Amino acid sequence: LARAADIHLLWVQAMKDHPVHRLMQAGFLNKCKELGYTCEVVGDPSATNWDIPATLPLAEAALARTKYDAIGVYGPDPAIYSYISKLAKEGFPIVTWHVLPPEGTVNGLKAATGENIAEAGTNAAIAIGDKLGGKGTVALTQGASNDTENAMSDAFRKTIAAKYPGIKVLETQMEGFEPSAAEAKAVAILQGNPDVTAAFGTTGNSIQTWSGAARKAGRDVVVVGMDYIRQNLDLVKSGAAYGIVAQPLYEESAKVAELLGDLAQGKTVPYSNPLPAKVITAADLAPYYKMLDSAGQ
Amino acid sequence: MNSAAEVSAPPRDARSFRRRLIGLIAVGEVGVLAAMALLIAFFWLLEPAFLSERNIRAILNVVSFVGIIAIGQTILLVAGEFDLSVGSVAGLSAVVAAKLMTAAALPVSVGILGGIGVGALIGLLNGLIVVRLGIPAFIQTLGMLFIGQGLIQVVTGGYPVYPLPEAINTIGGTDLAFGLGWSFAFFIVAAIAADFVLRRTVLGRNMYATGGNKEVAHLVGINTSAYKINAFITVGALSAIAGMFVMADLGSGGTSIGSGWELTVIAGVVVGGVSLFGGAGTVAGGVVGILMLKVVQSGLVVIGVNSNWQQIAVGVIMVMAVGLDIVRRRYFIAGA
Amino acid sequence: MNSAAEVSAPPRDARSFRRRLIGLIAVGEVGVLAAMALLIAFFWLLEPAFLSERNIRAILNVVSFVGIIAIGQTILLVAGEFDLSVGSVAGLSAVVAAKLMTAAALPVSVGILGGIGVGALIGLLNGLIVVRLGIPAFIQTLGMLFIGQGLIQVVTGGYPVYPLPEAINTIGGTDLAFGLGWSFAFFIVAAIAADFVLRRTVLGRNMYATGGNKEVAHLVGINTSAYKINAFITVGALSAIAGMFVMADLGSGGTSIGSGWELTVIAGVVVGGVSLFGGAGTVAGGVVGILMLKVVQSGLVVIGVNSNWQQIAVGVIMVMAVGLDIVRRRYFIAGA
Amino acid sequence: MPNTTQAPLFSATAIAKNFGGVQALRGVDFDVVAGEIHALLGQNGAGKSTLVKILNGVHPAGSYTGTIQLDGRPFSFASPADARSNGVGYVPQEIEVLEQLSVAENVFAGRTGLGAGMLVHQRKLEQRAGAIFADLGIDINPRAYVASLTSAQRHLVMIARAIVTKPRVLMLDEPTASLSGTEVDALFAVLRRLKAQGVAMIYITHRLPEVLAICDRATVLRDGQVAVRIARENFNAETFIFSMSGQRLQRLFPEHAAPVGAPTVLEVRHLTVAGHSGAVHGARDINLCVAAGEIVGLAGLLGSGRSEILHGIYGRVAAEGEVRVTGQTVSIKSPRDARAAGIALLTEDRKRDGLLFNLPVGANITIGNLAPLSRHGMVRGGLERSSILTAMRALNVKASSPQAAVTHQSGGNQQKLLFARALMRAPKVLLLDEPTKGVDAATRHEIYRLLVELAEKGVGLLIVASELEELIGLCDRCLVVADGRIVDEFGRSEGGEDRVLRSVTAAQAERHAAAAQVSA
Ligand SMILES: Nc1ncnc2c1ncn2[C@@H]1O[C@H](COP(=O)(O)OP(=O)(O)OP(=O)(O)O)[C@@H](O)[C@H]1O
Ligand SMILES: Nc1ncnc2c1ncn2[C@@H]1O[C@H](COP(=O)(O)OP(=O)(O)OP(=O)(O)O)[C@@H](O)[C@H]1O
Ligand SMILES: [Mg+2]
Ligand SMILES: [Mg+2]
Repeated sequence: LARAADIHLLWVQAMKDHPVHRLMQAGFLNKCKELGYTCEVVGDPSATNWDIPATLPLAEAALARTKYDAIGVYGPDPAIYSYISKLAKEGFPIVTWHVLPPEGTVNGLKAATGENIAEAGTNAAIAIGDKLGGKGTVALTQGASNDTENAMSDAFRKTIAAKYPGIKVLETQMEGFEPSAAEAKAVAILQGNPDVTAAFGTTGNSIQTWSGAARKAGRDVVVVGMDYIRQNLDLVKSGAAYGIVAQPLYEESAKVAELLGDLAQGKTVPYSNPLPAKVITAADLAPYYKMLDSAGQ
Repeated sequence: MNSAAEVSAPPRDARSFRRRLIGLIAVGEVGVLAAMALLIAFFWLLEPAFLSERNIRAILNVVSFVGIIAIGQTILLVAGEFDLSVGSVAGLSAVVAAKLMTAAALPVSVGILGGIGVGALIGLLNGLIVVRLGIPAFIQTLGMLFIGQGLIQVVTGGYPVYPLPEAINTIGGTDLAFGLGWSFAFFIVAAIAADFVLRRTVLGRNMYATGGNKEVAHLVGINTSAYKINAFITVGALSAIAGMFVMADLGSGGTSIGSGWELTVIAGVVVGGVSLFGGAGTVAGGVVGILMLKVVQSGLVVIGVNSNWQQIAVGVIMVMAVGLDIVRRRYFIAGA
Repeated sequence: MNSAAEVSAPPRDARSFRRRLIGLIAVGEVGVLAAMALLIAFFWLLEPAFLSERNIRAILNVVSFVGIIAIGQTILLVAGEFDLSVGSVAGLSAVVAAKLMTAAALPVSVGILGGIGVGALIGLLNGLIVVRLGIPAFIQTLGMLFIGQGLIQVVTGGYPVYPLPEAINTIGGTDLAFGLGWSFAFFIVAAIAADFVLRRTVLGRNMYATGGNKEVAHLVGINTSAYKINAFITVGALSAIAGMFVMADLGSGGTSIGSGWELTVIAGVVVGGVSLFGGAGTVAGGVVGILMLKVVQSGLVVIGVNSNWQQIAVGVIMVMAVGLDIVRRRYFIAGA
Repeated sequence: MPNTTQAPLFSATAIAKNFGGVQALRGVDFDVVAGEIHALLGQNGAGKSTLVKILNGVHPAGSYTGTIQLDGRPFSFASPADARSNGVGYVPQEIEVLEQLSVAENVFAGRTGLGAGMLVHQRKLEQRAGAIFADLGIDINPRAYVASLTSAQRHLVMIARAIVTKPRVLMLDEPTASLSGTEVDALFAVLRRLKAQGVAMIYITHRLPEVLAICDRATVLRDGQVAVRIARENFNAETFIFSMSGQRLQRLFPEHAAPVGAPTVLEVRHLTVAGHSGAVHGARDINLCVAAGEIVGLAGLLGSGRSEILHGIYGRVAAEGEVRVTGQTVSIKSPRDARAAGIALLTEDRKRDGLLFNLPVGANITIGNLAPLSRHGMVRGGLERSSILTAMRALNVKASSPQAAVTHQSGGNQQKLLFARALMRAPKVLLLDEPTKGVDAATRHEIYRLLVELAEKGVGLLIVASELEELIGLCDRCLVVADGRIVDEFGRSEGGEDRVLRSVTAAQAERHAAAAQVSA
C-alpha cells in the first residue's frame, strides 16, 4: 500500500463504553494517529452490558461500507472466536488483545497481544502475600464472571495457596460495575468477615471500591486492584490502596495498531506478543503519572 | 333503513380512492414501516453500502435472535402481561443446553429439548405466579431475571461452555439461502404463524379480549388464566430457542447471552405499535419494530456517525417512531 | 341499613383490640416492614455483625442514594407514570456538574445547580413529551435512558472526571452524626416532606386522583398534565441530586454512576407497595421497599451466601415480599 | 315556576360538532335559565351527551363550532376545570370515579382543602360528605373505598361530587339510570331545593315520567338537531316519544303471559353468595325458579344484593348451593360453566365489565360466541361479518360499521352491543342486570318486545331492574330482595310499586328489631 493513510484498520469491541475499554480505544487510536493509519472503533454502546450478538452487526455495517485491511477483535470471550474465524476466512488479518489464546486454538487468528493474565494474578498474589507477611485473610472480587477475570482470580488463588499457606482467600464475590452498589457490597464483606486484612479486585473499579469500603468500615485493608487511571494512582499515593496491577491497557492497544498495520502491509508478525503486568506500589508511580500527563488525561 | 347496513356496502364514488388510501394508512403496521422506509432511504442515500448484501444479511441475522423473542413478547403483551426475564431465560436455556451436551454428554437433540424445557418451565412458573398469586408481572419477571442470571452462574461456574459439539456449530453455520441460516428461517416461520394465529383464529381473538379487559373476557367464558399462562410459556420457550440460536451462531455457551435484552425487546415491539397496556398490536408490527431499531443501529455505524452520538440517535429515533405512529392514528384514523 | 356504614362506628366490644390490630396490619407499609424485620432478624441470628454500627451505616448510606430517587419515582408512580431514565439522568447530571466545576472552572455551587438543572430539564422534557404528545412513558424514558448514556460519553469522552474540587470531597466526606453525611440527611428530610405532601395536602391528593384515573381527575377539574409534568421534573431533579451525592461520595465523576438503577428503583418501590398502575402507594412504603432490597443484598453477603446464589435469593425474596403484601391485603383488609 | 322568558343564565348557540366524519351535532341552540330544570331528550346517539360535554369543557373550545354564553357573556371552556371554576357542575353518563380513594375523597376530588390552605382534613371531608349523603337520603360510609361500592352507589357519589361544588349550572347526564325509586325521590328533593336556590339544571334522561315529575321545559334532539322545544304545559310522554323517534307507541309493555305448566328452566336452591371483596355484599339462602317462557324480576333497593344473586348463579362470584338448568344439576364454578349450561348474563356496568374497548363493535358482539363462526379454530371472516350485521340490524345498533370503535358509540348503542352479544348464543336462561340502562324509549320498547319474543321461544328470563315500573310491567312474577334475601314474591297484577316498598320496609324493620334484641 502506497500511503499509511490508505491503511484502514477496524477495532471491534463489545461493551464499548466501559471506561477501561475506552482507555484501550484511546491507546489504539492514538497509535494509529502516530503511524498515520485510518482507524475506526465499533461496538455495542454500553458501559455495563456485554452483548456480542448486538456488536456483530455493527462490525458488519462498518465492513459493508469500508474495505478494511486488517481487523482487531477484542477477544476475552470464546463466543467471539467463531466471528474471528469467519473474518479470517474472508481474508482479513485478525489480531486480538488482552488475552493470549494459545496458537492454533482460534482458527485464522494471526496475532495476539496483552498481558499474561495468569501472571498478573500471580503478581498480585505475591504483592499481597508479602505485604501480609504470609498470614491473614484476603477478600476477592470480580466485576463480573468472564474469562479474563476468572483466569486472573484463579491464578491469584493458586499462587496464594501454593506460596502462602497461612493466607485464606474468601469466596469470590461479584461487585458489578455501578460504583455505589459495589462499595456497599464490599462493606458487607468486611462486616461479615472481621478477619479480612487484604482485598484484591480484578476489575478496573475495584481499587476505588475497596479503599472506599475500608474507609467506611474503618478497617485497615491492603488493597490491590487493576488499572493505572489517575484516581487509582492517587489512592495508592495517599496510602488508601497498596498496589495496582499495571495492566498494560494502553500499551497493548497501541501494539494492536502496530500489529494490524504490519499485517495490512503484508509483513509477518509473531503470533504471541505478551507484555509485562507488574504490580506497582507507592514507590513506582512517577512514570505512570507522566504517561497519563502525556496522554492528556 | 339501518345505518350499519349502509356502510357494509361502501359507496363506489370518487372518494373511494382516497378512502382506500386512508384505509391503508390506518393499518397498524404502516406507521413503523413508513418510519423504517424513510430511515433506510436516508441511510442509503448517505452511504449506498447500507443496502449491500453483507449489511442486510447482518441485520437480518441479528434481528432473527431478538425477533424470535419479540414474537413471544408481542403475544404476551396482547394478553395483557409482559416479561422482563426473557434475556435471562435465553441465556440460562443456552447454557443448560450446552452443559447437557458437553458435561452431561447427552445427545445434541436432548440438550436442545432440555433448553426449550427450561424456558417453557420458567414461563410456566412466571405465569402461575402472576396469574394465580396475583404478583405483578413486573416484579415476578424482574425477580426471575435475577434468578436466571444467578442460575447461569451456578450452572456454568462463570465459565463459558466451550467448545460445543460440532453439530451445534453446524446448526449455527448452515447457510440456507442468502447467507441466512436456521435462526432466520425459524424466525420467519414463527412470525408468520403467530401473526396468523393472533389475527385470524378464535385463540387470537380471545387473547385480545383477555388483554383488553380480563374481567369481560372471563364473563364471556374465556379462560383468561389459561390464556395468560400459555402466553408466558410461549415467550419462555421462544426465548430459550433464541438463546440457543445465539449459542449456535457464536459457537459458545456464553454466560452473557441475552443480557440486557429485556428492555430492547419491549422497546422494539412497542415501537411496532404493540400496546404496553394489553389487547392491542400485531406480531407483524412487533417484529417490524425490532427490525427498525436494528436498522437504526446499523445505519448509524454505516454512515459513520460518531459513536458517542449513536446511542443518542437511537433514543431520539425510537421516540420519534412512536410519535409518528401517534400522529398517524390521530389524523388518519380519526379522520377516516 | 347499609353494611358499609357499620364499619364507620366500630363497636367498642371485646373485639376492639383485634380490630385495632387488624387496622394496624392494614396500614400500607406494614407488609414490607414485617418482611424486612423478619429478614433482619434472620441475618442477625446467623451473623451478629450484620447489625454492627458500620454495616448499618453502610446500608443507610447506599440507600440514601437510590432512596432519593425512589422518593421521586414514588411520586411519579402515584401520578400514574414512571421513569426508566433515572439512572442515566443521575450519571449525566453528575458528570455535567463535575465538568462545570473542573473543565469549565466554575464555582462548585454553580456546578451543582447546573447538575440539578440538567436533571430537572430532562424531567421537564420527559413530562412534556409524555403528556403533550402522548408517547408512552416507557418509550420516552427508555429513549432518554439511551440519550443520557450517550451524552455521558459525549460530555466525558469516556473518562471519569477526576480529580474534583476539594469542596466536593468535603461534602461527600462530612460526618453529620453516626457516620452519616449530607446525602442521608437530604434523603430523610426529602422523604418526610414528600410523604407529608402526598398524604396530607391537596397537591398530594390530586396526585393520587391523577394517577388513579386521569379522566376522572380531569373531569373534576384537576390539571392532570401539570401534575404529571411536575412529577417528572421532581424525579429528574432528585435523580440529579442522587447522582451528585454519589459523585461526592466517590470523589470522582464516574461514567457508570447510576447504571442499572432504573429497574432497581422501580422494583424497590413496588416491593414497598407502590402500584405500577398509578394512584396507590406512599413515599414511606417506597422508601422502605428500597431499604428492604438493600438489606437483603447486604445481608446475603454478610452471612456469606455464595455469590451465585445471592442474585437468586434477591429475586426470590423480592417476589415473596410482594406476595406477603398481597396476602396481607387479601386476608386482613378484606376481612376487616 | 321559573320564568323561562327571563334572560338565560347559560346558553349555547349554533353548536356543531364533528367526530371525524360523524356529525354528532348540527347547529344546536340551547339555553337554561336560573331556577329551571331543562330536560334534554333524544334517542340514543342523538347528541345529548355530546352537547353537555361541550358545555362542560370535556370537548374543549376549538373542537366544535358555535358559542357558549354564561350570564350573557361569551365563554369558552378549555377544560372541565375551567367550567367548574365558572360554576358549571356535571354528572357524566358513565361511571367515572376514583376507585382507589375513599368516598369522601371522591366527593371532594379536585377541590382545594377544607380549612387551612392546602392541607387536607380527612375528618372534615368525611363529615361534610356524610352530611351530603344524609341529605340525599342515602347511607354510604364516607370512609369506605369506592372500589367496594355498587354501581348505583358510585353514581350517587358522582352526584354528590357535582353538588358540593355549589354550581350555578348543573348538568346531569342520565343520573337516575341505575337508581331505584327511593333514591330517585331523594335526588329529586335535592334538585328541587337547588332549583329554589336558583341553580339552572340540564337534565338528561330516558325515563319520561321523571321529566313530567320535575322538569320545567324540554328540548328534544334528533340526529344532532333540535327537533322541538316543549314547555311544561304541553308535556306528555307520547309527544316526547313522537318527537324523538317519529313513531307512535301504542303500548309500552307488550302483551305477555307466562305459559302455564311450562317446565322449569332455572332452579336455584339455597344459594349463598359471597360478596365482592369479602363480606360487604352478598346474598343468603336464595331459592327461586324460572319456567321456560317466564319473565321473573328481582326488585329491591340499591345494594340489596340483586346483582350478586345473578353473579352467583352465573359463577362470577363464589357461591354455594344448587343450580339446575332444565332439570339438570349443573356445577357452575365460572362463567364458562354457566355459558356451557346455556346461561347468559348481561352485566350492569358496561364500561367496567361489559365492553372491550380495544376491539371494534363487531368483535365485541362475537366475542365468546366464535365457536359456531369458525372452522378448525379459524374465524370465518365472511360468516362473522354477516352475523354481526344481522345482530346489529336486529337491535338497531347505530354504529357506522362493524369496524367502528366502541368508544365512539353513544351509551345506548353500547348497551345494545352487549345485548347482541348475550343473545347470539341463543341461551336457555338469560340473566339481565339493568337491561335498559341508558336505552331510549323507542329502543326500550324494542327491547321489551325482544324479551317477550325470547320468552315466547321458551327462554327463561331473570331480570334486575331499578325502574320498578319496568319490572312490574314486564315481569310475570317479581321477587323482592332486601339485604341479600328474598323477602316477598308476587305475580302479575298482585301488586305494584308500593308492595315492593312495603316488603322492603318490613324486612328492614324486622332486621332492626332482631339487631336490637341481640344487643340488648
Ligand atoms: N368520541 C367520539 N368519537 C366519535 N364519535 C362519537 C364520539 N362521541 C360520540 N360520538 C357519536 O356522536 C353521536 C352522538 O353521541 P352522544 O353520546 O352524544 O349520544 P347521546 O344522545 O348521549 O346518546 P345516549 O342516549 O345513547 O347516551 C353518536 O353517533 C356517537 O356515535
Ligand atoms: N368489591 C367489588 N368489586 C367489584 N364489584 C363490586 C364490588 N362490590 C360491589 N361490586 C358491584 O356491586 C354490585 C353488587 O351489588 P349488589 O348485588 O350488592 O346490589 P344491587 O341490588 O345490584 O344494587 P345496585 O343497584 O346498587 O347495583 C355488583 O354488580 C358488583 O359488580
Ligand atoms: Mg349519552
Ligand atoms: Mg346491581
